[in-house]
Amino acid sequence: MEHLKIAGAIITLIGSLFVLFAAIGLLRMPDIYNRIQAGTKASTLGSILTLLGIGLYHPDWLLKIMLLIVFIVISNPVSSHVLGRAAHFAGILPSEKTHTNKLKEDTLETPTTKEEKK
Amino acid sequence: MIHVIIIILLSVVMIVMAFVAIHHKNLQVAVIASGIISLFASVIYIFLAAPDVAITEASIGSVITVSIFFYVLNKIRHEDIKK
Amino acid sequence: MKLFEIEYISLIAGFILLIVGLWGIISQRNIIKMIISFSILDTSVHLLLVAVGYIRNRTAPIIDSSVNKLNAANEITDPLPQALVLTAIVIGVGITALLLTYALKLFRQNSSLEINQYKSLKW
Amino acid sequence: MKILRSSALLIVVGFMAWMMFNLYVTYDSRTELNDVAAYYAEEGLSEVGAANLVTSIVVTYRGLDTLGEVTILFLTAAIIGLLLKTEKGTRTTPVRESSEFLMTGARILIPVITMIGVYIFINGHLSPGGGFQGGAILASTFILLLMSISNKKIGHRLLDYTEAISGLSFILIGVLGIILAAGFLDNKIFSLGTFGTLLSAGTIPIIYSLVGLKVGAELSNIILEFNQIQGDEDH
Repeated sequence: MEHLKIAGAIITLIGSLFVLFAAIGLLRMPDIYNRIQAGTKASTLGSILTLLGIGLYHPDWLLKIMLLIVFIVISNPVSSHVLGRAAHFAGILPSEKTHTNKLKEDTLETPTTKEEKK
Repeated sequence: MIHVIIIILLSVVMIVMAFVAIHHKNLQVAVIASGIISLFASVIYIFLAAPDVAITEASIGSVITVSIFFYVLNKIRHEDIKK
Repeated sequence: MKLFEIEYISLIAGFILLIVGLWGIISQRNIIKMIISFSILDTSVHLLLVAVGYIRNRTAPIIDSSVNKLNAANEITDPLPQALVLTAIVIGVGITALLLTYALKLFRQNSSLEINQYKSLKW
Repeated sequence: MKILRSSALLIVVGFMAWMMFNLYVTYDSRTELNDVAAYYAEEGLSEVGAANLVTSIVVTYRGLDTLGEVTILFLTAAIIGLLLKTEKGTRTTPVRESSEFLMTGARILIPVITMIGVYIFINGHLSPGGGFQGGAILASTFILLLMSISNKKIGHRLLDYTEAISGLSFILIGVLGIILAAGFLDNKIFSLGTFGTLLSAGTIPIIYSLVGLKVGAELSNIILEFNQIQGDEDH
């Protein structure tokens, strides 16, 4: 029983480290797209590990925590995708260090930017 | 003791966000700052032994109010561009 | 030590937020800013009410296995302010939505959000 | 003029701050419940039978307040609908289609979040949660729905019927309380049941579910009104 609790505590610590990395990434990255990528990837893994650690610490809650993990795995990428898409259609360009922008031609064909050009 | 430190941190962030919400020129930043105030208040409610109020504040104060604000801001911006 | 208890810290935070919200309402001239200050004031009053209802070392007012049923009055916090705040939050979002609707109507009429532009009720 | 205005503001805010400071200095932390709260804590279990005392106060002891509060929310939604009324078919600017990823994700997420909301307001008398919280979660599901099908118009009819039927049943249950039990909104129409199970506490689960549906429908109505004006021309 004690080993399980220690393992849960260590996994929770690793998860909170990943959330810290996500926060540092949000500060360090140059533009919005890189920030979304850093924040989403690291914080998804961080929250999964934190929840898993809590599930090992209290084994009664493991089923509910599995459901929560499934929910986070579905919902987190969708929200970051919507954020990135909204930023793209609002006309925010990537930073100068980014070399490829395959959506550049796509931008001209959307109705909102057409209207702003008039 | 750790509860006291967490609540002091949350309170300081809430007060700073209140000043940001009032004095920032960009209205969208101000709206997001007021949403952060609601979200952190809901964490404090859990420490004050009020889980019902915490759920309500988290779901209403920081989701529905902010989205209504953004609908109105979007409409105002669109009509501003046309004129 | 009076300062380092969570209900006192919440009270201080609520008071400061209340003063900041009041300052925002009477000093800002943008209508949207005034509505944002109103919602800050709303949150601060909720925080104050819940902090007044808190009693130290007691649990939430839910009677389950962790609370002795016969001695419940000595083990739970005050449920009455929580019930009041619950309805106050839901009414607060309604008031905010109504204020925003009026702001939108005013903007459509005068195409400005500055409160100084609206002089029809001044004498 | 400007100095005069700002100094007047400073005096008002300074007076408020002084009042608040005095309130804080003279405030002593409470150690006992007051009489009303102690009565609820001692007698609430045998009289109402709900484990969550906040629920028993909101639904039964102060049930009339909840009725008035739901009425205020209904009036708010109606006034907003009246003020933001737009003529049909005036939408000119095409709204951007939502992406396929969001649509697929929403198809999975909407039933799950709706289920969580329904769980919260059905279990309102046993665990933290209840009609207002569940209704707010249903309304946030509605935001996700509106985002995922942004290029279609949605009618009000389902929301209006839900709101009307749940509000009417709420009042009917209250009136039944006068006939079958002690008074308006009394919950002892059925027997109280065994404490701690889902079907206990008389009519509290039914009333709170109706409140949840009504609050959810009203908040969704407000959001729908704000969403419908996005693509319309002003007139």
